[in-house]
Amino acid sequence: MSAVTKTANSPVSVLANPKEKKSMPTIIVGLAYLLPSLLLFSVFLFYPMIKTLYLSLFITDTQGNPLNFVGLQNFLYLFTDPNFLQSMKATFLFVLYTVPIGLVIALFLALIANEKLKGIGFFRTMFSSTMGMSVAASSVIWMFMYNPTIGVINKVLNLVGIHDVQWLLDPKYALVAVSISTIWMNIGFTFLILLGGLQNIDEKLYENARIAGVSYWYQLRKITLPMLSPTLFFIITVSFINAFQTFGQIDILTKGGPTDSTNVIVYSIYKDAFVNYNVGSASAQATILFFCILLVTALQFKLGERKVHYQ
Amino acid sequence: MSITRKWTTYLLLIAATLVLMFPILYAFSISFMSGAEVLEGKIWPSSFSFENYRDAFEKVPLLHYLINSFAGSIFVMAGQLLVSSLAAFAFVFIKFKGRDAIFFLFISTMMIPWEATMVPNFLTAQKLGWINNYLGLTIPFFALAFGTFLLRQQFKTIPNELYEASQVAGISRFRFFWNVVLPVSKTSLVTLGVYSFLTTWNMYLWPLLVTNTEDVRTVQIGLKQMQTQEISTDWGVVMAAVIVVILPTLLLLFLGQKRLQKGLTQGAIK
Amino acid sequence: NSTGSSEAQETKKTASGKTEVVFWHAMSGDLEKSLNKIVDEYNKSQDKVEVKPVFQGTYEEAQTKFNTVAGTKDAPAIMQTFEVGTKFMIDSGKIQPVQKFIDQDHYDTSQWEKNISSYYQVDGKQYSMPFNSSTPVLVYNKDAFKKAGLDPENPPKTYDELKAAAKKLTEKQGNKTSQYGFSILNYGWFFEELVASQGGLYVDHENGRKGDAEKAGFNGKEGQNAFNLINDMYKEGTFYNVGQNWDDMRAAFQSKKIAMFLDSSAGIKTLVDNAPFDVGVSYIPVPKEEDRQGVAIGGASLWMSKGISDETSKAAWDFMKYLATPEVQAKWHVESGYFAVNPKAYEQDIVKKEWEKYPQLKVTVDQLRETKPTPATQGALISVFPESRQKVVTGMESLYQGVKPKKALDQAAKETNRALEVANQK
Amino acid sequence: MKKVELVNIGKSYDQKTNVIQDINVTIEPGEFFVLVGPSGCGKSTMLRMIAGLEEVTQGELLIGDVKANKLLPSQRDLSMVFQNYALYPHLTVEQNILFGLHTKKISKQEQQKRCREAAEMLGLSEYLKRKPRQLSGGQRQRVALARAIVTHSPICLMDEPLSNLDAKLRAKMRSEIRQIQRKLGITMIYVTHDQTEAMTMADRMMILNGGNIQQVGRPLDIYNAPKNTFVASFIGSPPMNLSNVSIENNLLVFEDRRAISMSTPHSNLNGKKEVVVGVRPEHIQLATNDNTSFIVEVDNVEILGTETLLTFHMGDKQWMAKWNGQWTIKVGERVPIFIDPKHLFLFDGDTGSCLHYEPSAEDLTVKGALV
Amino acid sequence: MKKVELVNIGKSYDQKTNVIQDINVTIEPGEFFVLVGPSGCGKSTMLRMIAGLEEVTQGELLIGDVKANKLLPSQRDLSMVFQNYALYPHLTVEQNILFGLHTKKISKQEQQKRCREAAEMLGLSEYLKRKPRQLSGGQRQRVALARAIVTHSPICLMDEPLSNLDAKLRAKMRSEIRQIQRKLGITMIYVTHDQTEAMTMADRMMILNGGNIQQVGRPLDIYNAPKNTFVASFIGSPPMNLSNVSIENNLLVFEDRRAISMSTPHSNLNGKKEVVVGVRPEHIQLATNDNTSFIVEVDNVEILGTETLLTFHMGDKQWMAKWNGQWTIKVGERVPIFIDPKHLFLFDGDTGSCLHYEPSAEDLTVKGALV
Ligand SMILES: Nc1ncnc2c1ncn2[C@@H]1O[C@H](COP(=O)(O)OP(=O)(O)OP(=O)(O)O)[C@@H](O)[C@H]1O
Ligand SMILES: Nc1ncnc2c1ncn2[C@@H]1O[C@H](COP(=O)(O)OP(=O)(O)OP(=O)(O)O)[C@@H](O)[C@H]1O
Ligand SMILES: [Mg+2]
Ligand SMILES: [Mg+2]
Repeated sequence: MSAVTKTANSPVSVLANPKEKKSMPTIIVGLAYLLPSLLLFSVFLFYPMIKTLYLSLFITDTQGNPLNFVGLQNFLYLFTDPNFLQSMKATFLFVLYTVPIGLVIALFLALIANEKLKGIGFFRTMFSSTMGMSVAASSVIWMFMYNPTIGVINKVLNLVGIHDVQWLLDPKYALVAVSISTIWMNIGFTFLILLGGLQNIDEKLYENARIAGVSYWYQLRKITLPMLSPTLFFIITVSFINAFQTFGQIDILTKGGPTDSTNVIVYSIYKDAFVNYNVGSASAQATILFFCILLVTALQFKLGERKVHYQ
Repeated sequence: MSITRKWTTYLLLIAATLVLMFPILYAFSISFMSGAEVLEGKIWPSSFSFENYRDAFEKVPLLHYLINSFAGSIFVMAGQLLVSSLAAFAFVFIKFKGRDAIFFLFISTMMIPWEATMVPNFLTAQKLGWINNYLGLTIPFFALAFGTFLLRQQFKTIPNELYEASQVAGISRFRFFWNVVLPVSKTSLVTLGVYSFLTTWNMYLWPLLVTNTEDVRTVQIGLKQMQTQEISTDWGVVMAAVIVVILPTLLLLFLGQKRLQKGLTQGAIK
Repeated sequence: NSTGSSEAQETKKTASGKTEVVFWHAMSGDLEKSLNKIVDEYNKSQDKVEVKPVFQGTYEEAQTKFNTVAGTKDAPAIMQTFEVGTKFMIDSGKIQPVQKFIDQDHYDTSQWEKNISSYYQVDGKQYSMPFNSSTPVLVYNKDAFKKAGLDPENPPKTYDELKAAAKKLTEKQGNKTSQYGFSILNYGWFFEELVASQGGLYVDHENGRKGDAEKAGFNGKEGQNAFNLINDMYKEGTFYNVGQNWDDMRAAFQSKKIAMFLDSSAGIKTLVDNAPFDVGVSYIPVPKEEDRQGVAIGGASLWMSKGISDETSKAAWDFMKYLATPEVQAKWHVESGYFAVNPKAYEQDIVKKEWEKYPQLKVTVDQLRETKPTPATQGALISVFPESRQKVVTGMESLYQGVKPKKALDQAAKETNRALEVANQK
Repeated sequence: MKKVELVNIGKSYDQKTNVIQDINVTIEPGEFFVLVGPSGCGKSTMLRMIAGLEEVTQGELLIGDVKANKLLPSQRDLSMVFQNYALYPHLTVEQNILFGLHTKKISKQEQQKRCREAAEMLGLSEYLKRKPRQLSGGQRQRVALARAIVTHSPICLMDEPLSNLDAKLRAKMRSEIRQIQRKLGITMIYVTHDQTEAMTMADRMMILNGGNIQQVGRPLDIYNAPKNTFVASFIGSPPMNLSNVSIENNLLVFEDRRAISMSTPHSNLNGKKEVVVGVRPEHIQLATNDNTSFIVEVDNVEILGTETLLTFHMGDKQWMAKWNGQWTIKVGERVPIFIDPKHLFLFDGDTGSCLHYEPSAEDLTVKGALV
Repeated sequence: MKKVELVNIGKSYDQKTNVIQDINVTIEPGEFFVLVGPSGCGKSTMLRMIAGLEEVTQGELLIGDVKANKLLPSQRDLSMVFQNYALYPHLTVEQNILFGLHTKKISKQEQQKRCREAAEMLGLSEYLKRKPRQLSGGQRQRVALARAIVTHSPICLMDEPLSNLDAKLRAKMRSEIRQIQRKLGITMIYVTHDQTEAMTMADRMMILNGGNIQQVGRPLDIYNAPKNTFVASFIGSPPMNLSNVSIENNLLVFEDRRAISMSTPHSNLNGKKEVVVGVRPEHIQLATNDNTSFIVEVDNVEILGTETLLTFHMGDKQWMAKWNGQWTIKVGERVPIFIDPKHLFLFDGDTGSCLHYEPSAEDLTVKGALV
């Protein structure tokens, strides 16, 4: 304050003063606030990513040091390698199984948990509970449930007269089994997001529909889903990214087998990098995976965003 | 709501709860069974003994691991909150050229597969001397695109007038951030806090990589330590450990469910 | 990771002035408990060395980590590595052969079980210290044998006997099989053993012991025998696919889903404890009795890192020697079920007592001792062993999908060859 | 056109306390009926009970002579316009207007016709393809209105439909809504907290406070004869000036000992000594030489172009006077004022109910004025 | 008390089009200066430039004779009250009031004193410990005011501070703010789009439209002598009635061929034949037998208690008349009206600028009236 009063008495100095006092350019201030994030991202995400891109062009020693430059050979080999193609297939099937079904189930749960009923808080808590489960713990439980001889799932199936299914051993079922457990693990998070989205919809919109007398399904189709579309868009994007990067449950439940039917790309990367020490090949796969995710996300933004109605 | 609709809804709710909660309850039930009972494929233990829990705590220093997990998760939570909120603040309240480009860069980090970065990161951590201490366990996770995104959405709901009012009053930018933006965004901060706590608590591979001693190891490693390969796993004990491991997170989730839901949605919607 | 870091490091000391020896292992569950007990006793038994055992996840995880820190100050002094990692460790250049200390110390290695230690010997040089070793055995349900009218004391020895017994043991109700005759885990090790027991080589160049392996050999006659066995029995409905998980396999046995299966000798004791019936143990079957060559060992050995100070090395060696004493080996054998490296251990009282209680254990030891030392039973040395195993497993799995055994084997061999080729480029 | 009857209606959300109670009123067919009252008095609750969006917990609701307590909202044959319009942001204006019409089994053609008509009536024809967010507040309002119109329901409910608009637009929409209601002849139940809206739009209005009916009647009747102090101060702008006075010898004595005389002794005061006196601002006049009631010191002057508002202290309260014309008066100036005793209202000091007023002589008609 | 001077001020957000331009005005120390205009005309932009929240892209801004274009907001020694109050929701009322005072290097004691004073002045003393969300709209408004007061800044800026309040509260706060400003003697720059607020509060006001100054002056001067049609229709409620007429032989002829006579031929029409005529609603009177200007058919009647608004068609426009008293007139009734020629305004048909008006004779004072 004193500075201002002083300058007020001597207008000449004012004209000079503000120049000096001029605050730092916002870009510097802005970057200062972003610095911790940028630094950490650079060190722990961008640098390794670039290194991965770099290594994908090499054959490496077991320590992951580049030995000789091979250009795109790693990629070319991958695209002819039936194992890798199987990995791609498994990945896309896995995404296909988990994302839409998980979404539909979570949406169903969110819809029934969005009703105003006594004790609804309890149900909401229960439905969101899988969010607190670690992949390791969940997988252990599911592994046990899938056990063909002592697991509860086959026991129940036997009760209704269905033959034992070798959930994790039969290539026909293994991916399905892993998908089921994955859906279960992700349901809590998806549910929470969708429920929140539902609760953000103006109650009045439904009241108007009630007065108009339209059916529940009509409301769902014409009000709920469109109004929920931003939330759906968000959760679909996140689910896609997560599905592409699924690792833990595969490692514990199937280790990529049987006959590579659950050998999704991330797991294949892991095996190549950490078990077989083919860092070059692993890097090439990681690069491909990165671009796959990027592509799918970009596509989603292109196609999905148009159908989303923001309030 | 009509009576029939009400009861169908209840019915659906209860059925869905049973199905969803079954795996957890099943694990809970097994955690009380003896080895023989487990192998017979029973659903319910003949008696509730805490033998398995005692064994679990005996086999690996589970208590110590719990404390480590807790400390690590809290540390990551605090770090993520701080780093993400600083970044989000810049994205909302500081206008500068290239801001949107940097934001896009941030968002794109979500697409980088973590497995692809693990080895280089491990080497980095090693060079920094972060092996075997909390630094290595936590600092790499301080920056989180998802968190920045979530908080940015929240900060955007803060009326710009608040910022202008503080500018007129001569309050510094950082003070505004610290004394106004953060307290006003409590809900979202809690949400992100719970989220980061949960994810950190549940990490396995990285903690295993960067720790060599029990001093800083976490419960998820403990869980793995219970399972064996060449000789039989004691399922009862493993399930007991599972229960011990998930209990704190479930508890946290139950306590924070309401806020979590509110905060997560704010982030989800533009 | 520059080679500069392989210079001798400082000796780490504990607060009480003891030399610290970090020991990475992959022993989980009860094994870890036993191991910790042994280490504890060692630490208490003297005041110069303090061994610090650290669990590092599975063998694979542990090795990944060792691979990244080898040669730095974070590397352990002693590293436990599974048998298939042997060649990899030798090639890594980040270890010192224990032979060096044997020579310095004039340590008598003849007290070791030859059939175990030879696995870790290359060109007459002992590279690592054998520690936890096991072999595959045929485990069977004696009660089921009786029920099926088979002699529980005379289990099948040859493939034909095995097939016949399995047929009798298989129980069907309608189209639902309640008990299968036989099973093998989809795990490369068992296949390797089936090949080795017939004297078959896994790879060329004498199983990789006379130069770097270049081509897979497991798709020869011996390998085909093994694959045909599985394929035939599976087709007949007497073979049950238990997958890749050890626990699932044992659960199947214990819940009487399977009557015979191949297991690791290390798992026998718990199996006997938990099974609600009499458990019999026998030698691994061979196509014809005259083929029997014995078995190669599985399990893991202890390696000494390079780049640690002499003092630490000495301390680590001291600990290794301690581990090989009959007393410790006896305890280890009894508690873990792994073989004793030092046969004198079997003369210890606790072992004798244990064998009385679990006569099955003796069978496993006998099988090992009767093994003829050949390159086949010595075990293969290849750097890409884990990868090759995955290929073999995939081959085994594809059998259940109806792929012809020869084709499945050849595919696995082809992929192993490529892996070898890539590895040999390095 | 349908009648709506509320008989002993009451509502409780928590089964303990009543939010509204003892509501008895009959809304005639084709009537424009306004519910007015301060925030939280239960207006929306009442409207929502009529709509069927809220359960009726007490009493009986009759719509067109049929008991409607348990009917679904859609069975009540009414339309509703919400405060924030409740337009579907993802649908176009046209789709919004036609939303739900299909349930009424109306042909596509007829739907289109109705939509076109309504849009024309409300000047929306060019916006039919737009989304609500591309419309101004007033246009959104009209879409909400159109949506109600196309249903051809005999009853229309509106919950503060104008409160989101600015003053000018509000005035315009006021008369638009009124004109449409007249044209279509629907029964309108209209909720507002703005007394101007109530006064200018209502055929009859009900004033609610704290869940209780204060007065029901024609706007002017209520203005001229408010039943109690609440109504007196709620209706009229600026509101009626009210002060506690004691009655001493036919004089009304304020707390600062100033006094005005009553015209005649009033019989229905029942000997009460402490009453509340009320004077409307427009009845406080500048005194001419011979009739000064008191001299007051002016606290504030607001000149609104065609009229001037004076604020001054009177007893314990701030009073206001409204004079026609532009008056140049300084703050602090002392001004003599005159209050005609015939314009005085007297209220019970305890219950607030009106004890006395003189029926207004002002009932101006063009005929009367022309004579 | 400080002077604020705007010299040739202009502003462009996109470096292409100007949002406001050529603003020249001096706001005197201690003056209550109101910026008024329709939405989007640039009021906020101007205020924010004065506050330093927006860069001045053209011209010169002087605060207390010092060039201030480049000063930081906090260096300009002013306080500001925002439309939605901008209260910190997580701080108590007291903390809100004191927030930021620390930067002024004021002792804790002095801070407390100022806070107490301000709270007392605004009747907030009992709410000091509450959070904003526990306050009503009017109370929040007062907290925002208190926060501006405690800074003891010589200049205070307000951007539509009352627009979130309901009509009654707004009227009350209007006079409160005016009284405080007088008491503290601060220079006030006040933005509103509500002409009533501008009329009643301003010492002087500036009417903006589309970024251009329309008129600056005392409210009554502007009311009585609007410079153009925009000002004429913007100031006054209901607004001035305007219609296109053609001048034929001293007669103003509407499009429907009705006509009124001008009092005298006006010299400054420059022979223009097409002009816009303007009449304020209060100047349209009920005709007595001998002076009927025309007969109109009433479209709508709104009785506001003490006055009645009539709507009718006049040429191409809807006109309004405002009469005192409660008039019982039916819609559709034909009413004779009279317009005194001396109350006519004439505007240029093209530019809209005022061509003619007769200075109002109504300059009422209490003295004058008493005589
Ligand atoms: N769903 C509800 N549950 C419990 N109480 C409620 C509910 N809705 C309204 N109330 C209470 O009922 C009373 C009347 O509310 P209502 O909404 O009818 O008031 P209102 O007159 O419409 O007010 P406003 O003018 O603010 O809209 C209030 O005290 C309110 O708190
Ligand atoms: N940050 C901005 N960037 C670009 N244009 C802007 C910005 N802020 C305002 N404008 C434009 O400047 C013009 C004036 O805006 P301003 O907010 O000053 O109007 P206003 O008179 O305050 O209106 P209101 O009464 O609605 O608040 C408008 O056309 C607006 O669209
Ligand atoms: Mg309401
Ligand atoms: Mg503005």
